[in-house]
Amino acid sequence: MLNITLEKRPSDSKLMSYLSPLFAILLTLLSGGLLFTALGQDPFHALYTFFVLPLTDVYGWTELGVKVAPLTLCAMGLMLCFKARIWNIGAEGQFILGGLGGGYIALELMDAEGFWVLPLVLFFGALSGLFWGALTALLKTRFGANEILTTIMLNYIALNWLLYGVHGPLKDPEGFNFPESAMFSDFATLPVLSDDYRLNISIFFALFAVAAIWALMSKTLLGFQISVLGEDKAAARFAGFKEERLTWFVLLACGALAGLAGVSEVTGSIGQLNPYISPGYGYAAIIVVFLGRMHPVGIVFASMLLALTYMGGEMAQMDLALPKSLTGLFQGMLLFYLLACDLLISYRIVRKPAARSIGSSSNSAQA
Amino acid sequence: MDFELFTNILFATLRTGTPLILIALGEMVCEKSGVLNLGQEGMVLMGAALGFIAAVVTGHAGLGIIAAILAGMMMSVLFAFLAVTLVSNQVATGLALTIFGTGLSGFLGAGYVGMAIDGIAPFPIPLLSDIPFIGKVLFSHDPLVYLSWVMFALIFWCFRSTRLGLTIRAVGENPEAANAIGIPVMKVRYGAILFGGAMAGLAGAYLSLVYTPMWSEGMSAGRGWIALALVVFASWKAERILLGAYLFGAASIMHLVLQGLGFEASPNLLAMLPYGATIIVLVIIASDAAKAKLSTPLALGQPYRPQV
Amino acid sequence: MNQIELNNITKRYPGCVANQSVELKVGAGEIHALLGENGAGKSTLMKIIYGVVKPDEGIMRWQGEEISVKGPAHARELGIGMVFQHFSLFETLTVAENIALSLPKAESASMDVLKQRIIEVSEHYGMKLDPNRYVHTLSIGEQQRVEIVRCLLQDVKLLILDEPTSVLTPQEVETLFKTLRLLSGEGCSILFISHKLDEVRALCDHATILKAGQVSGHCIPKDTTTEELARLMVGDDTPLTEDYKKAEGAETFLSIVNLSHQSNDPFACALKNISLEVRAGEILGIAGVAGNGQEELLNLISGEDTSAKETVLFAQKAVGNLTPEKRRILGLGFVPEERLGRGAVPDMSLQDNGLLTGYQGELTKNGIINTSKVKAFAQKIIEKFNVKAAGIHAQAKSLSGGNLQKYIIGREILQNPKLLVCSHPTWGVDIGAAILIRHELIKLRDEGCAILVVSEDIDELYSISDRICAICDGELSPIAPTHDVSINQLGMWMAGDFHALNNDSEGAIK
Amino acid sequence: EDPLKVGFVYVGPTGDAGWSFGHDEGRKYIVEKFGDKIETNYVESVAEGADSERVIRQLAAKGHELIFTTSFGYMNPTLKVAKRFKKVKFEHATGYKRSKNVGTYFARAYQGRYLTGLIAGKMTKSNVIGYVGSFPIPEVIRGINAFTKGAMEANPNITVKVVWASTWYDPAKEREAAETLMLQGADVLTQHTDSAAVIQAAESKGNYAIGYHSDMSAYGEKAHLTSTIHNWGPLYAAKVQAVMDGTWKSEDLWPGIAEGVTDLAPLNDAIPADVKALVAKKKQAIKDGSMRVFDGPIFDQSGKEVIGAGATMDDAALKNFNWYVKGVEGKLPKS
Ligand SMILES: Nc1ncnc2c1ncn2[C@@H]1O[C@H](COP(=O)(O)OP(=O)(O)OP(=O)(O)O)[C@@H](O)[C@H]1O
Ligand SMILES: Nc1ncnc2c1ncn2[C@@H]1O[C@H](COP(=O)(O)OP(=O)(O)OP(=O)(O)O)[C@@H](O)[C@H]1O
Ligand SMILES: [Mg+2]
Ligand SMILES: [Mg+2]
Repeated sequence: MLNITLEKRPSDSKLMSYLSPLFAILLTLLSGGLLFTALGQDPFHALYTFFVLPLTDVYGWTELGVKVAPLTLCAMGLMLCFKARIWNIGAEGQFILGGLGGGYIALELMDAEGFWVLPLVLFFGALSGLFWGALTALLKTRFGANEILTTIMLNYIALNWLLYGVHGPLKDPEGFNFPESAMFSDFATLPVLSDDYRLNISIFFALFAVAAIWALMSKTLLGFQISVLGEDKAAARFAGFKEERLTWFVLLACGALAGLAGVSEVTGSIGQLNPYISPGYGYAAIIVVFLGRMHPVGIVFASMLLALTYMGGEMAQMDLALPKSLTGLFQGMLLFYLLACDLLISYRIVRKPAARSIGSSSNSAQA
Repeated sequence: MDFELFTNILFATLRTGTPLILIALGEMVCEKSGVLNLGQEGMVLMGAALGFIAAVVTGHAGLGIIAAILAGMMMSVLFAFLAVTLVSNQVATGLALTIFGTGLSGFLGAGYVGMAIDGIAPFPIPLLSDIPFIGKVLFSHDPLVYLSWVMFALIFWCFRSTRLGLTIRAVGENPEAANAIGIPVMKVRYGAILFGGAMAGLAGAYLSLVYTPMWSEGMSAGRGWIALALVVFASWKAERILLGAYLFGAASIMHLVLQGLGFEASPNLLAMLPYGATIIVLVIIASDAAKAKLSTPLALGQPYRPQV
Repeated sequence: MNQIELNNITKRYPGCVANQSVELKVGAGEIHALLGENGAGKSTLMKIIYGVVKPDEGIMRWQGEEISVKGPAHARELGIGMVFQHFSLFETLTVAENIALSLPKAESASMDVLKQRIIEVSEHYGMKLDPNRYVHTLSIGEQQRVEIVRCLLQDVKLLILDEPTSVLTPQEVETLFKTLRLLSGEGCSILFISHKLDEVRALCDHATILKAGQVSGHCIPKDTTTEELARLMVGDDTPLTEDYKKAEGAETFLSIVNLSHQSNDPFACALKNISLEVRAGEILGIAGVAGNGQEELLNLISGEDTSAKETVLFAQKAVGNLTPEKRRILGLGFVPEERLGRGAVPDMSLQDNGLLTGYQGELTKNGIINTSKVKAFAQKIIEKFNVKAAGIHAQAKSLSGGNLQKYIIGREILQNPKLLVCSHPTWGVDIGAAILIRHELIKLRDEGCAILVVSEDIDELYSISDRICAICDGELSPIAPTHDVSINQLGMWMAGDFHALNNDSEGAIK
Repeated sequence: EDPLKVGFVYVGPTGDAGWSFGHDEGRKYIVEKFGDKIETNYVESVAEGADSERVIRQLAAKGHELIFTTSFGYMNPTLKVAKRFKKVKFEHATGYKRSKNVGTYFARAYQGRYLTGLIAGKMTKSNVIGYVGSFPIPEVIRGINAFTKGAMEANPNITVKVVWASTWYDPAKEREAAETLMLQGADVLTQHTDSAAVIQAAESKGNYAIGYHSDMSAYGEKAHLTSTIHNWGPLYAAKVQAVMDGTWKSEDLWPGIAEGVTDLAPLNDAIPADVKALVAKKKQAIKDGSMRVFDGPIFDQSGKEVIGAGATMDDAALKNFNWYVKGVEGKLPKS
C-alpha cells in the first residue's frame, strides 16, 4: 500500500516558488470553468469574456493601467510592511487620506495657475497618507497596539473624515449641496498620456516606486534590515537593527505611497473629491502583495491580474449577465489556491510505503 | 435622560452587542488554540446568507439558524485545511477567506435580496421579564441573545475548570510540547477553528434572521473586524469580551442617541466614535505589556505541523 | 523477561537515517544508559518508544508482547513515562494543570485529589513540588521535577530520561539519582541518556552506544573507564582532551558595575547588583543552570536590552544605554545561545547571514551593500572554520547545529572583536567541532581579546576559562581564578550558596 | 433592423427593494412594452468612483444608443463619456449637469413624502415622528421638509426627529437608528435609506412606519402604513420612444405624482377612512396642479416666515434646500 505524506524539504525550493503562482492560476481557471458550466455558460466563452475580452484593444490595456497604477503603489508600500511582518491593513485609509489631503490643497489652489500646483498637490497627498501611516506607527511603537486592528479602525475613521469633508467644508459651493467637491483646475490635474485614454502619468509613479523599492530591498542595508526584521525579530535585535525605526520607516513609506496613489486617483481619473474615491484599492492591494510573492516584479504582474478580474467582472455582467460578486469569488479562489500551492515550496509530497507498524507484521519479520 | 430612555438604551445595547459577542467568543477559542483567523467577516456573511436562504426555502427560521451554523463551519473547514493541514500563512488565509466569503455570499444570496421573512421573534422569559427595569433590560430579548449568554457561560467555564479548556490553552501556548505529551494538536486546532466558524455563522444568522430579517450583500458591515479587535481588547478573557461588546454596542447606539438628543456635531464625526474608542481601548490594553504577554496565546499565528 | 525489547528499528529522515536496525533490551528494574554523539539518534529512538515518532521498520516488545505504540497516551497507559530533552511544559499553566494534561481523563477529574496526589508522590521521591505554582515561576530544576513527577503519578514501569542532568546543579543531580535508584528498586526500568560519562558510570547498570544511528557497542559502565566510554562513542581518531594554559589578562575591557535590572518580561529573571570585569586576553567563565539570569545579563551586555549608562563599560566608556550596533562599533562580538532564530536567520542564505552582523565594516558603503564583498566574507568563514554547507547560498536552517555554530563563531571572530561574548559555545555540537571552537576561542584570547563565556557545561568552563564564577537567581558568585575553585564549590555557587568556603578536601581539579 | 440597445448602470444590486430595484423595474417595463424592438443590458453595483466611467464607456462602445446612469455619483463620469460618444444619448438621474447628449431626470418624490407626512401626523399618538436620514443632502432635506409640512398640517403638535445614519445602506445601522428614535418616543417612523430595516424595527415594537423607494409592506404588514414609490417605466418608455423617433433632446425632467412617476403604495387598512380621504384629496390637488407642496406660508425652525402666503418655492430653491422647516427638531448638521 502506498500512502501520501508531506515531507519537509531541507531547503526551500526556488523552482516551486515560481511555479506555485502558475499552478494557482491554472487551478483558478479550472474551477472558474467548472463554475461557469454550472451556471449554464459555455466555460470557454465565459473565461474568454472574463480574462481576455477586456484586453482586446488599446483602450482595455490603458484602462488596465488606470487600475494597476493605484494598486501597484499601494501594494509596494504594503510589501515593505509585510516584509517586516507588520500587518498593515491600512493602505485603504492612507489612500483615502492622501486623496482627501491632496484634494484639499487642490481646492485651496483652485485659482492658482502654474506648474508648481500639481507637484504641491501630489506632495500634500503623499504627506497626508504618510501622516495616517504615522498614526499607526505611533500606536504600535509607543503603545504596542496591534497594527492589524488599529489600521482597520483607522480605515473607518479615514472614510468618515472623507465623508465629513465632502458633506461639509469641501463641498462644491455651486454643487446644489451634493456631497462632492468642485472639479479641480487643470493645473491640479494629472496629465494623461494620450487624449484618447484615461491613463495618466501616475503609472510612471507606480513604475518608479517598483524600481525604487526593488533597489531598496535588494541593494541596500536598509532593505536588508527590513527583511531580517520580518524573518526573525530576535536576529534583528541581536544584530542591532532598530526595530522601532524600521517600523516607522515601512509604515511611513507605505502611507506616503498609498497617499500618493490616493491623490493621483483624485487628481487623475476622478478629478474631484467625492465619497467614493476608493473602490477598495487598499484592501485589494493586500491580495496583490501575497499574489506577487512580496516581490516587486511579481507585484506588477499580480496587480495586472487583479485589475483584470475587476474588468472581467464588469464584462461578465455586461455580456453574460453574471452577478458582480463573481469578482470576489475569483479573487478569493486565486488566493486560496496560491496559499495551498505554496506548501510545495517548503514541503514535498512523497509516496511512502505505509509505515509497517511495529508488530503488525511480526510474523514475516520473525521469519 | 429619563429612566425609560435609559432602560431602552440598555436594552438596545445588549442587542447591538450580541453579534459581536458571538463572533468574538468564537474567535477567542480559535485564538486560544494558537490560530489567528481573520476570515470572520467572510464566515459571518456566509452564515447570514445561507441562514436566510434556508429560512426562505424551508419557511423555518430555526432551520435557517442551523444552516447558518453549518455555513460558518464549512467556511472554517476551508480555512483549517489551508492553515492547519497545509500550514499556510494564517494572516493571508484569513484575508482570503474574508474576500471569498464576501463574494460567495453575494453570489449565492443574489436571488434572495429584497425578500422578506418572519424573523425570529423576541421571547420574553415568563415571570422574569415582568420585573421592573431588569426584566425589560435583560429578559425581553430574542432567543439568540440568551444563547449568547449561554455560550459565554460555557466558554467561561470551559477555560476556567475543564480539561478541554486546558488542552486548548496548551496547544495555543506550545504546540510542540502538546504534541509530545500526546495532545492531538491538529485535531484540537481543527475543533477550535470549527467552533469559531459555527459562532460566526450564528452571528450571521443573528443579523439576517433576527436583527434585520433580510439578506443584503455585505450586511455584516465590518462587524467581523470589530470582533477581532474585541478579542485583543479582552486579552482573551470571555468576561471581558462580554463587557467590550456591550461597550462597543453602547458607543454605536450613543452616536445615534446623541443626535436624537439634539447633540450638535457632524454625523460623520460622531460615526467615528466607536472606532476611535476601540483604538483608545487597544492602547490602554497594550500599554500593560507584561500582563498582555501572560494572557496572549504564545503560539498565536504560528503554523505548526508535527513531524512523525 | 525483558521489560522492553526493540528489534531492527529503522527511522529515516529526509537526508539522514536517524536509526538503523537498532536492537535494545532493558530488563525490569534495570537502569540502562544510551550513549552517543550529538545526532547519533538517541532522542529519536526514545521518541519511537514513547510513540511520538513512528518507525519505518522494526518491532517493539513490551514485557514480551509485541505492540505498536499508537501515541504518548497509549505509551503512558502501558506504563511508559518520558522526560524530554526539551521540556514539554506550559508556562502559563500551574503545575497541577500541566500534570493533569498528561494524565488520563479519569485520573484528572478532580483537581483537588490530583493536587493531593502530586504532593504525596513528590514527597515520597524527595522532590517537593507545590501544585499551585505557575510553571513560569519555577526554576529549571523544579520544572524538571514536574516532568518526572508527571511520569511517576502513574504506575510507571519504564521511565525514559533524555539528558536530564544537563540543566541541574551537581547537588540536584544527586537528589535525582537517589530518586532514580529508589524507583529502580521498586522494579521500574530506566532508560537514561546523558553526555556526562561520570554520571553514567555512577548510576547505570548497562549501556548501549549508538553511532550514526547504529548500535556500535555495549558495556557495563561501572566496569569501564570514562576514557573507554568516550572512545566507544567517538572512535579512535578524535583527540579527547585538550589542555590549555591559563592566562592572566591585561587591562580591563568590559566592566559591569552594580547592575540591577528587572525587564518587563514576566518570565524574565531579575538581576541583582552584579559586578564583574573581563580583561583583554583572558576568558571569564560563568557557570549556572539555565534561567538564572544568564540570558538577561548577556542581553544587557550585547545591548539588546539596556540599563543605566554607567552600569556597563567598554574600556572605561559607559555603554549601558547604547544599542547593539553602537556596541559592535566599539568592538563587541556576540555568539548567542539560539543559533537559529537569533544568531542566524533560518530562511536566509549564509551569505545574508554573514551580512547580519558584518554590516559595519567594508561590506556596505553609504547604506549600499557591496554584494561581491559579502560573498567573499561568507566564503572566507566557510573555508577558515571548516563549515560543511552546500555553499554560500545554502539556507542557514539547512546546516547541522555544529556547522551553523562554526559559521556564527567564525563570523564574529573574523570581525576582530575586542570583546567576544559566547553563550554555550559548544552546546549540542559534536566533539570534533567543539574542539575546533574551543581552540579558536583560545587563539582569540591570546591575540588579546577579552572573552566572556556562559555555559552549563562545567567541564568546558574548567577547560577554557582563566577565571570562573557562577550565577544563581540573578546574583553573581565571587569570581576566582579557575584553579582555586573546586567543582564542589562551583556547585554550591550554582545553587546560590555564595558563602560556601573552599574547604572541600578534593580541592580544585587540575 | 437591429434592435435599439439600451444600457443601465445601477449603484446597488437590482434586488435591493430600494433605489436600484426601482430602476430595474423601469427597465423591465420597457422590455415588456417594446419587446424585441429593443435590447437592454445592465451593470449592477457599479461603484461611484473612477470605475463607473469605464463601465459607462464600455456600454457606449458596445453600441448602446441610450444609457441611463442612475446615481448621482455618475454625473461627471457620464459627462466625460458623453463627450467622446457624441451619438449616444445619456440620461443621468438626480444630477444637475447637462450637455448636448446628456439629459437629467429625477422624480418629485417629495410630493409623496408630503402625503405620507399627512398620514404620519394623523397616526402618531406620541406626537413624535422619527426620520432616519442617510446624509444631509438637498434631496433628503427636501423630503424631510415635505414630510414635516404634511405632518404639521395634519397635526400641528408633532415634532419630527431626524437621526443621520451616515450610510445609504447598512441594515443593522439603520435598524439601530430606528430603535434610537423609538427610544426617544417616536411611534411613527420613516426613512431615507435603502433598506427596509426601519419598517422591521417598527413592526417589532408595534409602531408604524412609512417606506421609501418601493412597496415595503412585506417587511411589516402591521407597521407599514404606505411607501413613497418610484415608477420609472413610463418615463423610460418616453425616452426610448424619443430616441427611436429621433426626437430625443437633452432636458431636465422632474416628473412627479401628476405624471405617475411618484406614487404611494397601497394604504394600510389601519389608516382611518377620513385620513385616506384627506390623502386622496391632496393627491388629486397635486395632480391637477391646484396645489404645490411648498406653497406658502412656510416657516423655518425659528418660526420666521420664509415663504409668504400665496407665494411658492421655485424648483431652483427646492433643489438647493439647506434649512429645516418648522416642526423638525434639532439643527441641520453643517455636514
Ligand atoms: N524531525 C526531524 N526531521 C529530520 N531530521 C531529524 C528530525 N529529528 C531528528 N533528525 C535527525 O536525526 C538524527 C538523530 O537525531 P536525534 O535527535 O535522535 O539525536 P540525538 O542522539 O538525540 O542527539 P543529541 O545528543 O544532540 O540529543 C539527527 O541527524 C537529526 O538531525
Ligand atoms: N527538524 C529538522 N527538520 C529537518 N531537517 C533536520 C532537522 N533537524 C536536523 N535536520 C537535518 O539533519 C541533519 C543533521 O542535523 P543535526 O543538527 O542533528 O546534525 P548533527 O549530526 O548534530 O551535526 P553537528 O555535529 O554538526 O551538530 C542536518 O543536515 C539537518 O539539515
Ligand atoms: Mg537528543
Ligand atoms: Mg547536532
